[in-house]
Amino acid sequence: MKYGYYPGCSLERNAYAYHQSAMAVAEPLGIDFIEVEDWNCCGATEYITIDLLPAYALVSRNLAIAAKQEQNGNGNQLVAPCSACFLNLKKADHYMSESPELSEQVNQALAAGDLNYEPGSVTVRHLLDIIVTDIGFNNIESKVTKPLTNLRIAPYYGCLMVRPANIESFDNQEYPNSLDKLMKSLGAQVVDYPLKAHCCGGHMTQISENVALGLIQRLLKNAVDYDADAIATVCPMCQLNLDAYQDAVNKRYGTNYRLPILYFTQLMGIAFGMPPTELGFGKEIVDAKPVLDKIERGRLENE
Amino acid sequence: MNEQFEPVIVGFLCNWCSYRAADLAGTARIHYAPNMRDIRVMCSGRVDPQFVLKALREGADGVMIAGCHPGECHYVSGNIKALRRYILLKKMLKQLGVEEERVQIVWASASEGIILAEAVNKMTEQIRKLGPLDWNKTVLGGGNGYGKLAPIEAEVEAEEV
Amino acid sequence: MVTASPTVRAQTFLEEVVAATPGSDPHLQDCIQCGTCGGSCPSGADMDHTPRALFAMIGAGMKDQVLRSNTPWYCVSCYFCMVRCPQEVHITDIMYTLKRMAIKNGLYKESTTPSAAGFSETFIDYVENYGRSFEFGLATRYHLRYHPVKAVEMATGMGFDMYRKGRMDITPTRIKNLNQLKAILDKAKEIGGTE
Amino acid sequence: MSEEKVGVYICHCGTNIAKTVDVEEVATWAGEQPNVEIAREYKFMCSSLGQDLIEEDIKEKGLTRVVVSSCSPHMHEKTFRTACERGGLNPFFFEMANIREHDSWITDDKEAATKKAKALTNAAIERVVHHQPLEPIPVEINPNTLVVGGGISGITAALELADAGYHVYLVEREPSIGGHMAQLDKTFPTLDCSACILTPKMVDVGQHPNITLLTYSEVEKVDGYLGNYTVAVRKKARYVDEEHCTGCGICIEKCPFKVIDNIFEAGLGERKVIYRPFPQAVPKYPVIDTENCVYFQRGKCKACQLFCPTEPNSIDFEQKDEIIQIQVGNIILATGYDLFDTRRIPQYGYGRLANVFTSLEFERMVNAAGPTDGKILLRDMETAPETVAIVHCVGSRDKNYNEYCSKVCCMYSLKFAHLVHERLPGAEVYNFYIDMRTPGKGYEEFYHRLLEEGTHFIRGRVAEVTDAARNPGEEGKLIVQAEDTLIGKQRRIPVDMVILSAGIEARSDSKEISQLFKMGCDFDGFFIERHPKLDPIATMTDGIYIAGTCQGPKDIPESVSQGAAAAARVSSLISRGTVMMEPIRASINQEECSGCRICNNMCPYNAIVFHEDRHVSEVITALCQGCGTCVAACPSGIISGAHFTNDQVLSEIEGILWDVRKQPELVPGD
Repeated sequence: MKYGYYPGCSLERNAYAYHQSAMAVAEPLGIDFIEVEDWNCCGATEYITIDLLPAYALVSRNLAIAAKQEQNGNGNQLVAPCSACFLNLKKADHYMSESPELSEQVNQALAAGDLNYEPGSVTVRHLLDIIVTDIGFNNIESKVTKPLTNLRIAPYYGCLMVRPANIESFDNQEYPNSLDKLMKSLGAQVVDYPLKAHCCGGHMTQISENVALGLIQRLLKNAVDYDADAIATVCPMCQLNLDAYQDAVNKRYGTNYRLPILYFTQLMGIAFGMPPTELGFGKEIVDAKPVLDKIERGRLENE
Repeated sequence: MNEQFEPVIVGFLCNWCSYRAADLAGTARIHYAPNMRDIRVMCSGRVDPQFVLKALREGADGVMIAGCHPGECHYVSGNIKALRRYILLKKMLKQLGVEEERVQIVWASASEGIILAEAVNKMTEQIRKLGPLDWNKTVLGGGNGYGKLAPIEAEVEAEEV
Repeated sequence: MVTASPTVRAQTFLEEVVAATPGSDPHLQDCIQCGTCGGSCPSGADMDHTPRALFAMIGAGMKDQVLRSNTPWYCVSCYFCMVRCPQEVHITDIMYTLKRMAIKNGLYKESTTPSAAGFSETFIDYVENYGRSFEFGLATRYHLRYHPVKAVEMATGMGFDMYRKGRMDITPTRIKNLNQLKAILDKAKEIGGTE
Repeated sequence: MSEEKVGVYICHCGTNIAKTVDVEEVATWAGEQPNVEIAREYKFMCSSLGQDLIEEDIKEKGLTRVVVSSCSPHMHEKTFRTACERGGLNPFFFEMANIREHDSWITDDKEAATKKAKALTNAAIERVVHHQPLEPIPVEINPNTLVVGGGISGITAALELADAGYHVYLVEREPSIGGHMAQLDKTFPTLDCSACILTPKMVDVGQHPNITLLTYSEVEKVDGYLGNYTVAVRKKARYVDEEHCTGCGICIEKCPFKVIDNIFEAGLGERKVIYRPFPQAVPKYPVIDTENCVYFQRGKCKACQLFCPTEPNSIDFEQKDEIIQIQVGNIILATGYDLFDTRRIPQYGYGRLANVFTSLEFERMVNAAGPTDGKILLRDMETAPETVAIVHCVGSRDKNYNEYCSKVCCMYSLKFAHLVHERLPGAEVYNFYIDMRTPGKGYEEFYHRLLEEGTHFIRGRVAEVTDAARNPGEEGKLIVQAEDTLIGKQRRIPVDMVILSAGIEARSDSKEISQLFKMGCDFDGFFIERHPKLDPIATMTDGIYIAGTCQGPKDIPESVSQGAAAAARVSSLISRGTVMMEPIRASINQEECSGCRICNNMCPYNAIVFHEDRHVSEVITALCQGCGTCVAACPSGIISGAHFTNDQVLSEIEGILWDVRKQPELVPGD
């Protein structure tokens, strides 16, 4: 199956592990990603803060290019692994189709770059969506060679993938469970903890560490209360906040959380029997070694 | 009054929902375009395609058929039959070169005066843009309206069986 | 709207906010003051006004107080309020609108989070000049400007970790067709858009 | 041109019409139209003087047709028809033009309004000359009535009619009548025990000579029209012979199997597999739940039959559903409501967090006859809560679920708070509300009473209920998070028990029911009344009435009054014996009918029969409701719809286009 692919800035560097593991698991699942030619930043949560129209023009440049690119009949679907990128792309398309005025103005701007975007001509989807919906759990189970037995995983959805309300979502917006199911199909034990779709703090880590660390601490505490071995994420921003700020949280709250934060694609890769090095392991700040060991132990017990 | 073209729309309103909706719109003093002149029928299902054609032939610029919402018809399903005829009628008018905005079907329950009013406003605007419908020119002047007219009317009835 | 002759009068603050928010209708005027947003907000505790209160103030035309509020700047954009709002008010979108207005009116500086806008500004500065965001530069430049102490921490502590793990670039990547992007953005700014 | 002499009367309706329509001009203009003998304008045509005007002109000027341009025919058609009758004219020689609701009230543009008034008046003039004399059709009213639904509304309606001496068939889906009220403990605001006031009425129904009670039964088919409905009722097999069963209950006692009772006990308690929903059930006969009966599933057991003391044995495993045909003149629908399914709001945690309860579960819990004997306990069924949160507006006032206010939740939530105070002295109670809605006799006073009882009222809709503790005080508790909008701050209240005050929803199958009875139901699924203010009891279908929560959220007193009102409406019809129906009916010209049968399946009332012998179709006037669908469908145009004939409508079209009318060139089909 062929899809357009919009990596987004994070996946180039800080979330390279996400990109690497996504590519690795795509192969056996028969997913073929075609990267959007010379894509640009989606503006994250920042550009829209300064100026509306340029923010939409910024996002739409990517949509316009993706629309031109040939996706071999797959309904021109564009996959974004980063939840923020996913939402920005999807939202721009949604509001442009909802308000012709906006669409017209954006296209005036695009015209300056000899581009044009017809709202609705690209279907924006999150990486998790295509994996659970298009590929399907049976398909995934059939690829599992090293089930994640004994591993207690806390699936973490964050916000931007399943919300907002006025745009239809592929999963429940309050209490999603697609990632739960995915992790189960990898043989892991899934931790059903209440905060699985609550906020990681987003860019608050930069604006007000007070607020951000509070939010991060809530999540870590909740996952640990339900004794999770690791958290599985679907978004670079979530991963960064939970992983890189864990130390700061421990300092601030006198805790000593050591909870590895992994991309769901990394865990898929492990379950598919791929070597950790090819899945970007080692780039996480909180060491994931214990997790890998536990999987190994679980496998040996089973044999 | 100013120079802008004021279309004449003939409305066929069903006695139970849309006519009462129009009553309500009035009672609520909702102001809307006075261009729709309404004829009361017991049910939108009573609207015979020849009524619509006659209205258009004899000077109306548009025709609105209004009934109860599907599933709420006072006569169970008259509105659905009206809808079926309407769809076929549109096909025919299209071939005759009559713009499709000129014949519209609207659902308005007795409590939806506002919906009827808005529909009339919208339709009036649309037809104002289209300009007058000169049947004799558009349809007959355009020639061989006849050829098409006959078979399709047969189709309209055939569908009823 | 169904009315023969609409009476002409000055735009209210509420109408201003609605007009500056993307999409067909953000339903701001439908707020029933139930507080679901304020109750759902993860950072609500730190806001000087809850979103609900802010909407009441918008309705009352208290433009200055609203644009001085830190509420929009504390919005983490989690969309919980928007999913739960019983009146389908596009709360998160409206928060962004208020931020834009605050910046335009230069009032955000008087909120308790003057640096927030600065972060966004630094961010888009990179986006406009490279076409991609640049975390390292962003973090250091922003912090040097607003919390120097933090900048040092960044460089030594977490920032260093990130660098060591190969998760942070020292040099930004630039897109090939930057001129095209610039042209588009300039045009967009020129049109000005819905605001 | 015809010989008719038309009298035209333009009404000022005070200034209602005259201020936007130039009535004088319309009158003068009308006077010049063909066939018009006389055209007048008058302040109030509906006044006795206005009516006299018509009467005199008919007599003196020999008018043969009358047109009045004034308000909506739904307002005064009858008035003017009778005026014509008094003048010695057939009432159907009258036509009305609506130049108020449809003209003077919808615009300020005098010129346009006057033009439209002329068009509408002219349409009436051209139409009326084609009118034919018609006689209203007398319809006999069958004195029997069908009441669907045995809740408090249905019970009230049934008893009112039965006491008036008329026979009633009361059909109830469940094995016993009583409805939701039977599940409640206390009723607000008087706090009298629900069962104590309901049971006597249930018993009356069970024993009333004029009531045929059909429980565990459902209406399957409805044919006919006002005065003469034929209804098919499916009486589901109980597997208990009502002839001989004494309701001693030994079979229930001896039945070895228990299941969770999801209906009456709201899943909180158990019942036997052969059961009676509750001790005071009417009728007293039990029912076998075949899905869970070991005999029906595996062919073993028969304990109930073994121990049944009656002679002959009342347990009948062979019993089959039976279809009962009943003839009635009127039908009252009192089908009640469904409770909002709180699982639909995941953030409130019902089904995930053990100690989150629905309002119905709590009602059963506080009910002395309920699963906990009236004790308020947590899900472990041992511990009593020390703090209780009551969440208002669950599934109500929310566009994601139901936009409307369910009306009763505020009051029953207050009742819950009171019951907690009463049963668990010292327990803390928090009511989270958006707006406190207590309109009703003694309701606001009840609210004040709760304030005095020390209930904590927090004005803010609950955002979420969670067990994710943030600080020590929250460990092991349910935390209710909301904005206290009166303080403007977010609050987290740790509690032991959360009660979700679920809203009222239309029955999940209300759309099918409404179609079964050929009447409307609105977007939310509630049945549509004839008029929201002046006729909330009747429906758009003659002879079908609605009572209670099937029409919209209501509390008990309201449901009772609607039940009684519906009964009153029906009995007035019955006492009249016959009613006159508009003679708007279709008829087929037997000579010219080609027998194509297109009209046959057009008719929603199966009023058209096909005579194989003569190869023609015929309309049974008694069944025809006059919609005219068949008239429109007839390819040879030989079905005529009285008072809406083709030439009447066609000439109306000509008339309405008076100012723009073009002479059409010849086109096939003219």
